[in-house]
Parts: sequence; structure tokens; C-alpha cells
Amino acid sequence: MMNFLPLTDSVPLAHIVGLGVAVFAAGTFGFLVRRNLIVLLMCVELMLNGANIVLVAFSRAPGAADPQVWVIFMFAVAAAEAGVGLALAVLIWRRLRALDIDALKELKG
Amino acid sequence: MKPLLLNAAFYLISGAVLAGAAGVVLLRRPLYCALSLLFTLLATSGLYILLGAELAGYLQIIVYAGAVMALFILAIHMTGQDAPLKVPPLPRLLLMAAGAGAAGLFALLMLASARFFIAFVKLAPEPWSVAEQAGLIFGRYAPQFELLSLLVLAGIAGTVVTAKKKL
Amino acid sequence: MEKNLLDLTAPLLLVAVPAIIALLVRPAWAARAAGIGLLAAFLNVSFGGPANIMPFGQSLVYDPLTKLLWLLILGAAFAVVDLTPRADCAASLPANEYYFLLPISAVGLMAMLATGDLIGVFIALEVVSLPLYALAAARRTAAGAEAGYKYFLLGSFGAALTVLGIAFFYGSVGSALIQSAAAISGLKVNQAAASAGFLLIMSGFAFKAALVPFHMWVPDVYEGAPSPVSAFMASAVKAGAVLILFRLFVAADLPLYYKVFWWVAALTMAAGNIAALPQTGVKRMLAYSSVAHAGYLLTGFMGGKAAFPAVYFYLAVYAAATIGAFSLVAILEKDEKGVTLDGLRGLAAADPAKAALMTVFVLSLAGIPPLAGFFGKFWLFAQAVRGGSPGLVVIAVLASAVSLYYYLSIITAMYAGKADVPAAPRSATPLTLWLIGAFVLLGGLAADFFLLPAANALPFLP
Amino acid sequence: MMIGPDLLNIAIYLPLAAAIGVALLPRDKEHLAGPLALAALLLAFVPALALYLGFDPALPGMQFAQDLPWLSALGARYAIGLDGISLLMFMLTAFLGPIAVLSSFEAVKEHRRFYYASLLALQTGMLGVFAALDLLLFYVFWEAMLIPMYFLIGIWGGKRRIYASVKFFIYTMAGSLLMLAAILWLYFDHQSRTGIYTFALSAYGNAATGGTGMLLFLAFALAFAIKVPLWPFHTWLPDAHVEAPTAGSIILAGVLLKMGVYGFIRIAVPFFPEAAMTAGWPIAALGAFGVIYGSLTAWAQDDIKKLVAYSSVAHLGIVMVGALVLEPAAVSGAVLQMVNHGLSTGALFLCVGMLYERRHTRLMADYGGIAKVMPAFAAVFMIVTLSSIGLPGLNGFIGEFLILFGSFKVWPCLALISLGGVILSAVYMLGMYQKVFFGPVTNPANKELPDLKVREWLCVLPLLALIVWIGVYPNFFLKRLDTAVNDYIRLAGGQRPPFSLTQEGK
Amino acid sequence: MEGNFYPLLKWMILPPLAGFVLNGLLGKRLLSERTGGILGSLAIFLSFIFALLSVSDLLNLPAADRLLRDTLFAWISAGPFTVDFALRLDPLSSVMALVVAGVSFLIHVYSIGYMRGDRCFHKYFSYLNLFVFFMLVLVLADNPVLMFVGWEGVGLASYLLIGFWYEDTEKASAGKKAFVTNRIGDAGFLAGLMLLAAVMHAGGVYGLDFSTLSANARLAAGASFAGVNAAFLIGVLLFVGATGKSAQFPLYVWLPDAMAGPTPVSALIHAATMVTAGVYMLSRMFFLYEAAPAALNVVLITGCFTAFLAAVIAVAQRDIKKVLAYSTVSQLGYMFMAVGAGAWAAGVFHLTTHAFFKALLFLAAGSVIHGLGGEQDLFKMGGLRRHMRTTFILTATGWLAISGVPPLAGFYSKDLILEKVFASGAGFVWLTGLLTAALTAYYISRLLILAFMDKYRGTQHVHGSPAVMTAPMGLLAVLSVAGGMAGAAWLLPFLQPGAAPEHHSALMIAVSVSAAAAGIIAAFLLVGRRAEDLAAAWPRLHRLVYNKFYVDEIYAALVLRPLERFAGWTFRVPDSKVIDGAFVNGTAALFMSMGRGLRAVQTGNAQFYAIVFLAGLCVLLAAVLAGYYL
Repeated sequence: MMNFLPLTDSVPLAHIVGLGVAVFAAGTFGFLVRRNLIVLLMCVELMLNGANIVLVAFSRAPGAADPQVWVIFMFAVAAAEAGVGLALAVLIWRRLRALDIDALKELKG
Repeated sequence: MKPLLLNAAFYLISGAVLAGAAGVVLLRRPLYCALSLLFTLLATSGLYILLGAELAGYLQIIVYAGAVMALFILAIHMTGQDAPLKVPPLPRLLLMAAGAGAAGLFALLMLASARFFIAFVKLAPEPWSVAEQAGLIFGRYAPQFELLSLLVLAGIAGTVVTAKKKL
Repeated sequence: MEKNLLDLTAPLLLVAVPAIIALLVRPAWAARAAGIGLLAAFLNVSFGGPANIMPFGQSLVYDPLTKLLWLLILGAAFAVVDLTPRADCAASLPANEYYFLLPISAVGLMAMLATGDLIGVFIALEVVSLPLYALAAARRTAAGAEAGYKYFLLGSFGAALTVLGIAFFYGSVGSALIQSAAAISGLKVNQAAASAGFLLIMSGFAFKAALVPFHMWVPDVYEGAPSPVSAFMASAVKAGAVLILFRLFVAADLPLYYKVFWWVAALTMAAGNIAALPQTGVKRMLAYSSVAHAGYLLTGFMGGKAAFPAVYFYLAVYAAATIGAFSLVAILEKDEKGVTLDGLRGLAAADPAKAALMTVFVLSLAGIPPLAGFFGKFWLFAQAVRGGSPGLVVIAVLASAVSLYYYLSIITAMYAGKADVPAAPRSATPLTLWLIGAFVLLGGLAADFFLLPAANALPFLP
Repeated sequence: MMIGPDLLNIAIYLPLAAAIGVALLPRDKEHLAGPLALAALLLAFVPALALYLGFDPALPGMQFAQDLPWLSALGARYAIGLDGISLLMFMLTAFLGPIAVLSSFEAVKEHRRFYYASLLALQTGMLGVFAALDLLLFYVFWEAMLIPMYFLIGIWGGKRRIYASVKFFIYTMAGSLLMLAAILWLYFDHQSRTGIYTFALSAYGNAATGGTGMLLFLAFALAFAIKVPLWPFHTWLPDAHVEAPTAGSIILAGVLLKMGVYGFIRIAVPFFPEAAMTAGWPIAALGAFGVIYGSLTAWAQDDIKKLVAYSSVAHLGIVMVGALVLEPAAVSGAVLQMVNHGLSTGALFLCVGMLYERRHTRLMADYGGIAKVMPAFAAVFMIVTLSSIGLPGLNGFIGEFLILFGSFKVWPCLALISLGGVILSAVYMLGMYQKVFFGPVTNPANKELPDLKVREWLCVLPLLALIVWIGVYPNFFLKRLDTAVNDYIRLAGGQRPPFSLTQEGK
Repeated sequence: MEGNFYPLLKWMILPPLAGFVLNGLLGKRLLSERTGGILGSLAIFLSFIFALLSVSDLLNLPAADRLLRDTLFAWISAGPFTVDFALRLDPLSSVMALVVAGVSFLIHVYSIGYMRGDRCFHKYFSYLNLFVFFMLVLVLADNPVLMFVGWEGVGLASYLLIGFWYEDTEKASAGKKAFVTNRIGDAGFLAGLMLLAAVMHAGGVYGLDFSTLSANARLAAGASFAGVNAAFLIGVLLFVGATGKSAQFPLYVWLPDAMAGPTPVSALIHAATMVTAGVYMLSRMFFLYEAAPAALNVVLITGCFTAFLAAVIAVAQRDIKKVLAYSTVSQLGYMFMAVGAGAWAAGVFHLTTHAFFKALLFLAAGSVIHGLGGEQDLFKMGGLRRHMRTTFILTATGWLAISGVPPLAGFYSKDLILEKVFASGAGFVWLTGLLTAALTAYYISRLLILAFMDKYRGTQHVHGSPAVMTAPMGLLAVLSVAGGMAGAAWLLPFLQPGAAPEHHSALMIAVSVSAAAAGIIAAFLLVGRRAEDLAAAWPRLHRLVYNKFYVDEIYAALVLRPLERFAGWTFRVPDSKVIDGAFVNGTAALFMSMGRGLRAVQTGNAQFYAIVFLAGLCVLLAAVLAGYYL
């Protein structure tokens, strides 16, 4: 944060990318730690969101519209993934009557 | 004056996004996490608009915030699992490992791209026109777009077959 | 222009449309619809005229290389679809959705191999994975759900990382084409970011191909998923992932990646084979063996671009043998627990045909001449030696020596054991299995039939 | 169809065709499997014999050669041919095949079709190894024949058959996989030097020298040493022999062990003459030590089959000394001794098999006084025992005489150590003979054992005939070896300097 | 290849081979006992006739050129080694051939009577024929390798015949002991030949037949192997072979046990023919020993020591056959003393006469045992002169011959040897030779007294021997009497044409005769009534001598037992535990335990997998970035 509050209307690229990667890292940490399956899915959404931020940041750096189009594509991908993920969570709830990751211990060794 | 305002807005929104993310990770009840995620998504769409990706911003609000969040709320409702889980958290070692992993990833990526971050991004520039972006979607990325339709179709079929009560 | 476009989309449509039909018709006919679609596509590609069209630039490329890759995917998909009805768990599968999702996944694979654009590859990867998440849980049992969810969890984790990788790669190189990976070595300032981003992309596919640090999901998911789905995952999906990994690896061609992949290959072979030793469940053992085979393929990468024919031939042989083995397991398994070594005892007496076929598949996986597996492995290791890493070949050779133990334990159980429970009535062995068996048995001796076309398709590799 | 490559191809692939035929016999015709297999192998012996007689000893290089394109992408060609040494091995295999089949008519009762199919497939595998002139073709045959042998031991073997078969398979494979890596290294090194991809054995004369040459030689040597078996790598042999069915043991001892030595003579030494010249002595020393070690361990056995297995370690130890000493007489002696060992140990296993069929035990303690009950069998066993300990007048002596006298001129100490082994062989073989055949008939079960039946005579007589024939008139076989042996020595870099017998002028 | 071609030689060895095959195969089933026996004896008679014919043709040749050869076929030809199956008849081998064929024929006839009623009658005759075949091959061989074939062949025949009644394990192991001890000797023989061949090939000589070898003997004398003169080393090694075959110290232990075989076998193989093979071999290779006098001394001393040792042991033996066995060892010692002193002709002469009277004594012992129904202990006999008159007379002639009483055969040959030894200057050796002569006379007389004098101490009914047994003994008795004179006059010049005629100094004759007389008188005084007190006077010494100085026990303790235990140990420890246990199964167990370790890591918890995923990724990222930053 070396040039804090400059008078120009531009922001260092590092900050945006940093923000994106930070959100991504937060999502990853949540993904690795949280026990509730649905919250896990939220963390996945968070990671994707972080990646989108980085994408948008790089669309501004060299200045091309492609990344923004990809971000739009990512919405569809995230939506589809969320759908299937939640369906699986519901199935696990119905079969194992539990929504925590520890319930998934049968296949091992 | 306008630039100062823009800068402040950018950092404000960044803060909001980070707070939302932290909320999703740390809050105990799934419903609160869902709301916190919603907040993050809205903040991010603001960020997009600020950075000139208006189409992405607006779509995010409609598609992402709207539909996906509805799905989450529905899922939480269906499993009736609003109360925080009574399952013990991960052993300390794994917690530390997860933290180290996430932080490590952040550090490595930032380290990797540290060298070329001298560039600056102009806030609130004039965005690419929707027509131009549409031209891209239906021009060069048409095959990818078609694939997306297939993806969504597959997603629907997959969700239905998994979540159906009985076949 | 339109005729070429039709040439390109015909195979894709020939697979997708019957899949949608399968969704709508009566469950009994769904399998036949999907099968006919895949077969038609296979014939179209193999007998279609020469093609070299790129209607959307790098987004979709239809050239001899793509045709070759599509043949592999279509062949594997057709085999799985054709053998699924005979599987023991066929009744418990939701027929309509099953025969819709599998072909769609195949289309995803075909698209993935036909596009030169990273975003296209990512989306295609998602098209491949999503149906498989659902298919893994298709039997809707506790184990199925667990397998599906685990696969979904780690799959989406990998996908997220891939997107981040693409972002970083695009940021530093300025283009999202696979070819542009060649520019990495030229970069000066942001070469670090580019290679890091590219590595993240490759890790996504390494996950799908089940290389060592990313392989932990394989045994659990393969055991939990219905056997035909495992067969598809172990053969077509792995083949697709490995081929993309190969394209990326060859496009970048960084000495750094050679070193990194050298270690990954060694660890994958070692871990895959050694972990399989104490197994008693045949499906789980085959899962570990598929991890090991990913390691062997990686050894072939050391040979650089010219290693493509060897990688392609090995994938063809490996896919055939794995589908054969998994399908036999699918046919022989009585309950969800799958076939154990004791369960196989006395199979030679009860059903000699299936025992013989299983022996052929297992020996080919072990790489024993005169079976095709040996020639595949031989030519693959040759590439590594040409690429200047004989050390890795020595490790590969020792790893395959270790693998002999568990492959032989399967054969020994079938032949040397005596069945304590009276054998079930002997079911007919499907024709496809016989064809795969014949290919695996004699394919090696006629390896030219595969290696030469693959060599001709080499120049089309970016 | 004059005497040429097509005859050779028939001789190699007829058993395989028969194997497929036998395997596909309908279930009710299972009893035909044995006779069909026997007929096929006898039929296959005819072209082999024609080849033997048509072989021109004076002609150098390979005869009946054929060279067809096979895997052009890899540069591998289907090249086959025989020279003196491989001709003899080829004949031994073709000769032992029918005997092994004939010996298992009563012994094997279940899965007979698969049993005879494996035996026939094994036959093709072995014949292929001896005829192959292309390194990849050699390697394919070399490993392919492990599968039928694995089944033979694993399914129809004794109590610990699974352990023995898996141990045999993995032990041999591990060695040959290392060889695979060496072959690849050679393949590309040759390509980088000459620009052409080839596996032809002739192209790899003196393929590598210096450090890498030694390393590659050791890789090849390890694979072949395991097969011979040379001393430290022999522990798979007793298990495999003891647990294998009679026919399996006959072929395992009769032919499979010879592939190791053949590998040394055909590939390891000619490919790396410089490394072979330096590493020759240590390996031969291992062989010589193996002679003593094998004899001692054989003496300590109470199971006849295990005793014979360890005696094979001793016999092949001395063959290794002969093969590596690069002295014409010793090498011819080594090759002849390989044939002799195949005959005498094959006959020994045959006889032990006959005893096992009657008493279902292999422990010497369970026998005693058999000579009284089965005099004819005792006489046959006596002749075979004498041939095994190298009594002059029988085949064993000729081989040992040539090896000892030939190798003494170059490595006197190794020759003398091997000579020590020859004494020990008399001790444990006659010890075993006495425990089984002499003495009173103590065990009641031995009272009325039937003597040799006609089938058993048909198995044993050809072996006895050859044992005596080679003993009395060995030149019929030695004559065909000379040119091949001289070629081998020339390829291996000429004879070794003889031991310094300081001549004081005169 | 000088020497004239002579086709008849092969007919000397073919009949016994045919006899072996016919009796062996047709034997029990087709032929009756009589025809089997006659067939066997006829075969030997035929070869004896052919031997006579050949020798007579040999005699017609001029003295210097007495050599007949016949190369049947090229036996082994590989690289430099060309060994032909060739036969050779020269004076030395003709004497041996005649002795072998003659004595064997007589013993065959004797065996018809002795073995009547035995279950394996035909097998016995086939083995006996096999023995004669191999002995003749040994004697007539034209090169040492073929000689070695005969050498081991007779070893095999003796193994088969010693263990003929194999039901008795003790007899069977005696056979095995004989074969193994012979094998040890043969190894020495082979080692000598190997060195000889190596020396010849180094000198560029590739023919192995005796003529070429003797022509190039200087090559061996010139060369040296590991610092030792080659000729000496070859000589000693060949002599080791001879000690094995001809039962000299230290490898003589098998001969006394070989008495387990039927008595005619002992007579033929372990008295007359096989054991003399060593002497024949040394004489045949004498050109080598001329080049290495030191080797001759070794032969001399060993021969002398063996002669003395065996004579001492013979004195205290109870078993009639054991006495004769040790007597044979002692007499062989004499022959080697002769060769050692350079007079191989004297050795061969003694060999011939010894063959006659020792065969006679053995056959006599055989008829005694046959008469007493298998009793062999001297102390259970006595007074047999009244019951078995003819056997007594024949034994007496044998007794006089072996003691060296003039004018019988023994005196001539033994006295000649003592003279030669004295002439060669080995005084001490001559003295022990003389003492041994006395001892010989003593133990043979003791045997005669115990067996035939006093009153019968045994219990069985005694019956005389049939004519078929006594006739051959009669013939042998005649030979024992006349053999000496005929031999001295005719044999020596035949063997060594050029040698100077023997001049017998009266003093030497007197000394040897008095030694013989002393022995006989001592026997008559000491043996018999007061035999028991002799044993009582020096009990420990007597027990020591009776138990043959415990040589067998020493061998077993020093060599056999430790070797067997070591063999057991090599199998149990290094083979099963170290190589098989540690390396082979060890590595397998290692991989299996690593496998179980990896299996434990597969916990089933998806998040753990994700952590491994991420950790792996970070490591890879770090590795890639390290490339740039370090």
C-alpha cells in the first residue's frame, strides 16, 4: 500500500489481483476447514469468485475484453456446479442423515 | 475530486469483499454464511462495475447473486440443517496445515507475479460496449458458448437424477 | 465453409442427439440409442474424409490429430456404454439419465481434445466432470453418494485452481491459446507468473489424470462409483486428461517442467504400485493400478513432442485393458462391495472364458509380452531413454516388477484357488469383451497399425 | 519345402497352433488333450530333426535365416536363424517336449486341456528364444514363455505352488526388466551413432565399451544370471522345481536354465566384449563357487527333488565357467554340458516323478530298498545318476572333461574348484541313491510298488539312449559346434591369455 | 603315430562288453543259471584267447618296434582337444592284459560254483564282465583320457559288486565308501592330466597319446606351475590318483571295507586286477617320472610306509578276508616301492606273481567261508585240514608263495624288489621292506594255523568245495609255483628289452629268505594256544592295532562329519535365511509394509485429500518458482 490515496483515479494492479487471490485463499481455507457440506460449496463459490476478480483485473491490465467474457462464462459454470453439488449434498443428507464431512468415511484403505 | 472519491470507493468495496469472504468462512450457522456470501457477491459486482466490466457486474447480480443464492437457501431448507453442526472441528494439525496451505498458495502466487505489478489500472473507465462483448461471445468464443449450453443441460440432468426422492 | 463445419460437428451431434433421445425414450431403449450414436460417430470419424478445418480459429480444430484422439475417446465410450447393461449393477442405475450423461461426458472429452483455447478446454473439462459427479452417485447408495461427493469436492477444487491458473497465464502472456505457452520461455519479466499459472492449469488436469499429489481421490471414487463409470473414468477421462497434459507440457517445453514431471512420474509409479500390493478388493487394486499407469505415461513425456505416438498407443492399449478389467469386475460382482480376491477363487473352473479374458487384460496391464501392454510400455520407456532420462526408466522398470505381485495375485486367485461356494450359472461373455481381448492380445504384434498414423498426425500437434 | 527358414517356422509355431487347438477342445473330449499334444510335439520334432541333419557345420554365421519386416515404427524385424549353438539347444527343447507331455498322462487329471495348452505354448516360447536373431523378438519370446511356466507351477504344482510360481515369475521378470532398460539404452545409443533404428543382434557387436559398457553388461548379465541360476540368484530354483509338476520340472531344468547361459553366449558377451573380458573372471568365480555351494546344499537335503534342483545349480555353475573362459574346447564342452544336463536332470526329474506317482512323497526317508521291489527302475535310475555325476562312458563326463581341461589352461584355480564339486556330486548323488534304493524294505508301503510301465519306458528310453550315445560318440554333436564356438570367441574379443606356465626355454 | 595297425585288439574288449549286455538284459528272465555263468566265463575266455594271439603277434615283431595300435574312432574333438578311442598293445600292456584276462577267467569259473543259488546270479556275472571290459580298456588305452574312462569304469564296477547284496545297508555303504574314495583319487588323477594337457598345449603339442607324450616329456620338466616344477606336480597328482585306486596311504581305507562284496569279487578286483591299476599307470607314465626324480621319492616312501602299516594291522585281524585285504595293501606297497626305486619292471613282475597267489589265497578263503556257511572269523575256525583237504593244500602253496619261500613265485619278485631298493641306495626303506617281509610271513602263517591247524572251534557242519571251485584254485597254485621262475627268466627282458640281466647277490637272497623263515617260525611259536595271552600282554597296543589305528574314525571325525555339518549349515543359514530369507522375501516384505503404510494414509477423509492436493501443488509451485528466484 505504498502510494496510499494518490490523487490520480488509478489503482495499482497488484491490489486488485491481491484482493482476488486473497478471496481465493480465504475460500480455500474455508474449503479445507469447514465441516458442513453446504458451507463447503459456498467456499467453492468463493474461490471461483476470487478467480473471477483476478480475471477482471487482468482484463484491465493489457486491456482486452476477453477475460470479461470468460467471467460471464464462469457464472454459468459456477451455477451448474453449485446445482450438482447441492443435489449431492441433499442425497447424502437423505442417505446418511448427516451433512458433515466426517460422515463420508466408508471408502478408505 | 472525482478520482479521490473513486479511490475511496475502490478500497471501500475491497474491504467489503474481504469482510464478506471472512464471514462465509468463519460464521457458524450455514444461513448466516449464505447471507455473508450474498454480500460478498454484491460487493464483487460493484467492484466489476468500478473496473469497467459492467456487463459482468450486472449479470453477476442477476445470475449469481439471484439464482445461485436461491439454490443455497433452498438446499439449507431442504436439509433442515440450520443449526450449527455438533461435529468436533478438524484436529489441530490439519487446521494448521490448511492455514499454511492457503497462505502458502497466496504468498507463492503473489511472489510469482510480484515482478510485473508495476502497472496501474484506471478506475471507472468507459466500459466495452455490450455489443462488442456480444460480438466476442458469438464470434470467437461461439464453440465455448455452445459447450456452456451443454454444460448447463448436463448440470440440470445431473441435479435432477441425484436429488430425486425415488427413481 | 458449411460443408466443413458439418464435417466437424457431425461426430459431436451424432453423440449428443442420441444422448438426448436416450433421455426421453423408455429406459430399455436408452442404452441402445446411446450405443448407436457413439458407434455412428466412431464410423463417421474413422471413415470420414481428410479434414483440416478451423472454423473458429483455435477454438475448434478438426485435423487428423483430432480425428485420431476422437477415435480413442469414442471407442472407449462405446465399449463402456455397450458393456454397462451386462453389469451386475445395471438394474439399479437410472437408465435414461445414465445413457444421457455418459455420452455428454464423451462429447465434453471430444471438445476438450479439439480446442486449442484454454477457456474452451476448461469448459469442456467441466462438461466432462459434471455428468461424472452425478454418475458416480448414480446408484444412490451411501457409498455412491460418498464417492460422488468426494469426486465433486476435489473436482471443483481443481477447477477453481485451473481458472486461477488461466487468469495468471493470460495476465502474463496476453493470450489464452495453448500454443502461446511456447512464449513462456521467451518472457523475461513475468516468466515466473506465466509458468506458475501454467502449472496451476496443468495441476487441474493432473488431478483428472490422477498423478501423485492429486491422486488420493481415485481409490475411493473408483470403488464407490458403479463399475462401468469407473471404467469410463479410468480409461477415456484419464486418456483425455493425459493427452491435454501432454499438449500443455509439449507446448511449454520448459526444462523446469521436465524436472518437476520427472519427480511426479517417479512418485506416481511408486505410490500407485506399492499401495496396490496389500489390496484385496479387485476394483480398488485396479484403481491404484490406473494411478501407476499414469506414472508410466508421464515417463513417456520425458521424450518430448516426438513421444506422442508412444503415448497415444499406450493410452489405446491401457484404455482397452482397463475397460476390459473393470467390465469383468462389473459383471462378476455380486453386491455393492465389489469383487474381492477370494471372490475370484475358482473362476477358472466356473467360467473359463471370463477367467481367460481377465488374465489377458491383467497381463497386458502388467506389460508382459506378447501382449500389447508390453509393446506400449516398451515404446514409452524408449521415449524416456531418448529424452535423456534413463534413470526414470530404471525406476519405471522396478515399479512394473513390483506391480507383477498384485497382477499375479488376481490370476493366481482365479486359477490356483478352489471356489468354496458353488459357482453361479455361467452368463454369456459379451462380444465387445472378446473384441477388446483380441485387440489387447494381438494389438502389440501389429503395433504399426497404431504407431504409423500417430506419427503422421505429429505435425498437427501445436 | 527344402531345409530352410519355413521349416524352422513350422518347428517353432506348430506347438502353438496345437496349443490353441487343444485349448479349444470341447469339455467332453478333454481326454484327447494329452494324446493330441503328444502327436503335435512328435510331429514338430520331425522338422527339427531335418534341420539338425541339414545343418552344414562348416558354414559360418546363421543358417535357415529369415528376416521379415515386423514393427517398422520401432525398427524391429522378424529375424530368425540357427547357428551351431542354438541348433543344439533347439534340438534339446524339441526332444524334451514330447517326453514331458508323455510323462504327465497319468500325473495330471484336472484342467487337462489348459495344462497341455500351456505345455505346448511353453514349447513355442522356448524354441522362439533360441531361434530369435532380433533383440526385441528375443525379449518377447524370453518373457512370453514365463506365462505358461507360471501357470504350470501355479495350478498343477505341489503344496506351496502359489508362493513358488509367483516367486519364480517376479524374480525372473525383475532381472529381465532391468535388461529391458539396457536394451533401450543400447537401441538409442546405436541410433545416435548410425542413425538407423534396429534390433538386429548382428548390429550390436561390441556395442558399448568403458564404464557404460560395463554397466550395460552387468544389467544383461544380471537378467541371465538369474536364469542360469548363478550363485546368489538361485533361491527361486529349488522352490520352482520342487513345486512344479513332473513335466514342468523336466522342462524347467532341461531347457529354461539353459536360456541364461545361452543369453550370455548370444547376447551379453558378444555385445560387450571389453566388459566381458574384465567381468568374466568374477562371474565364472561365482559359477565355480556355485558348484561347491550347490553340491553342499544338495547334500543337506532330505527331499529328492530339492536335491536334484540344487545339483542343477552345481552343474550350471561349471557350465558358466566353461562358457566364459573363451577357450574353444571349454565353450564346446559348456554347450554340450548344457545338453547333457538337460538329459540327465530331465531323466532324474522323470524318475522322481514316477516315484511320486506311486508313493506321493519325495522324502528319501519314506523310501528304502526300492531296488528289490523295482529292479528295472533301479537300473535306469542308476544310469541316470551316473550320468549326472559325470562317470566316463556317459554324457556327463564329456562335457565336464572338456570344460575342466579347457578352462584349466586359462583359470586353473576355478577349474580345480569345479573339480572339487565333481567329487561332492558323487557323495550326495550316491548318498541319495543308497537311501532310496539300497537297504532293507523298511516301509510297508514300499512292499509292492509296480515296476516301470510301458508308458514310463517310452519316456525314459530316449533319454537313456542319448545319454549313452553322447557318452560314446559325442562328435556327432560336437562337430556342429566348432564354427559357432569360434564365431562366439571371435565376437567376444578373441581367446583369453593362457595361465602363465613359465617355460624355461628348451 | 608309429606302431603298426592291428585289428584284433578291439576283439579283446568286445566279448566282455557283449557278456555284460547279454547277462544284464536277458539275464534272469531267459537264461538259466548254468548258461548265464558259462556265457560270462566264455566271454572272458574269448578275450584271453585274443590276448594270447595279439601277444604272440607282438613277439614276432623286432624287440625295439613292439607296438600294435588300433584307432577305432575319433572319440572327442573340440577345439585343440582331439581324443581318439584307440587301443595300444606293447609289452607292458600285454602282460597286464594276459594277467587280467587269465585271472578273471579262472575267477569267473570259480564264481559259477560260489554264487550258485543267488537270486541275482546273472546280474553278478554281467557286473563281473563289465569290470573286465573296463579293466581291459584301462590297460589297452592309447591315451590317458581313455585310460581314465577305464579307470573310473572299474571304480563303478567295484562299487556295484561291493554293494552287490544291497539289502544290507552296511555292505551298500561300503560300496559307496569305495566309490567316493576312488573319486577323490580320480580327482587327483584328473588334475594331473589337466596340468599335463595344459603344459603340452602351451608347448604346442596337441596329441595326447602316450607316444607323443613320452616324446615331449621334456616340456613338462621345463615348465613350472605356481612356482613348482610341472613334472613333479603332475607326478604327485597322478600318484594321488594311484593311491585312490590302488589303496595306498592315505586313501586305502576303502579296501578293507570292500571285503563286504562276494569273495570272488574280492579275489578278482581287490586283489588281482583293479588295485594294480595304479602300478600300471605309474609304469605307463614312467617317462614323466624319469623327468622328476623327486616324485619317485614320494612314491617310494609312501609305498614303503603303506606296506609296513598294512602289515602291522594285518597281524591283529580276526576276519580272514580282512587279513588278506591288508596283506594286499601291503604287497601293493611293495610294488610302489619298486616303481619308486626306478624299477617299474620289478613292480610289474611282483604284480603278476601277486595276482596269482593272492587270488589263490582269496579263493581258498572263499571256499573256507563257503564251506562254513559264511563264517569269516578265524577264531571260530581251526582244524580244517582234516575236513577240507584240497583247500588246505592249495592254501599252503599260496602261504609259501606269499611268504617268499624259494623257489615259489613270491620269493623271486619280492626279493628282486628288495634288491632294486637296496641298489637305489634307500637303505632305511630297504630295512623296513625286509621287516615287512617278515611280518608278511608271520600274519599269513598265523592265518594258516588259526584256520587249518588245532581243532575245529566252530559250530557249523563243514563241507568241501565242488570241483568247479577247486579246479581254478589248482591252476592258480601251479602258476604261483611256476610263475616266479618263468617270470624272472622270461618276463623282465620282455618288459625292458635293453636292460642288463639281473645278477642276484647271494647275500641278498640269504637275508630275505631268513626274514621269511623268522616270520614263519615266530608264527608257529606265538599263534595258537598262547594267542590269547599275546593280546593280554599288551591289551592297549593290541586293541589299537586291531582297530586299524582308528584311521577310519579319524577320517570321519576330521573330514566327513564336519563336511556334512557344514553342508547342513550352508543350506540352513546362508541359503534359506540369508539369501532367500533376507534378500528375496525381505524385499517382498519391505514393499508390502510400505504398501500397508500407504494404505493407512488413505484415511477416506476428503478434506485430508484436498490438503494433500494443495500441499503437493504448493511444493510444485515452489519448485517452479525456485527455478527463477534462486
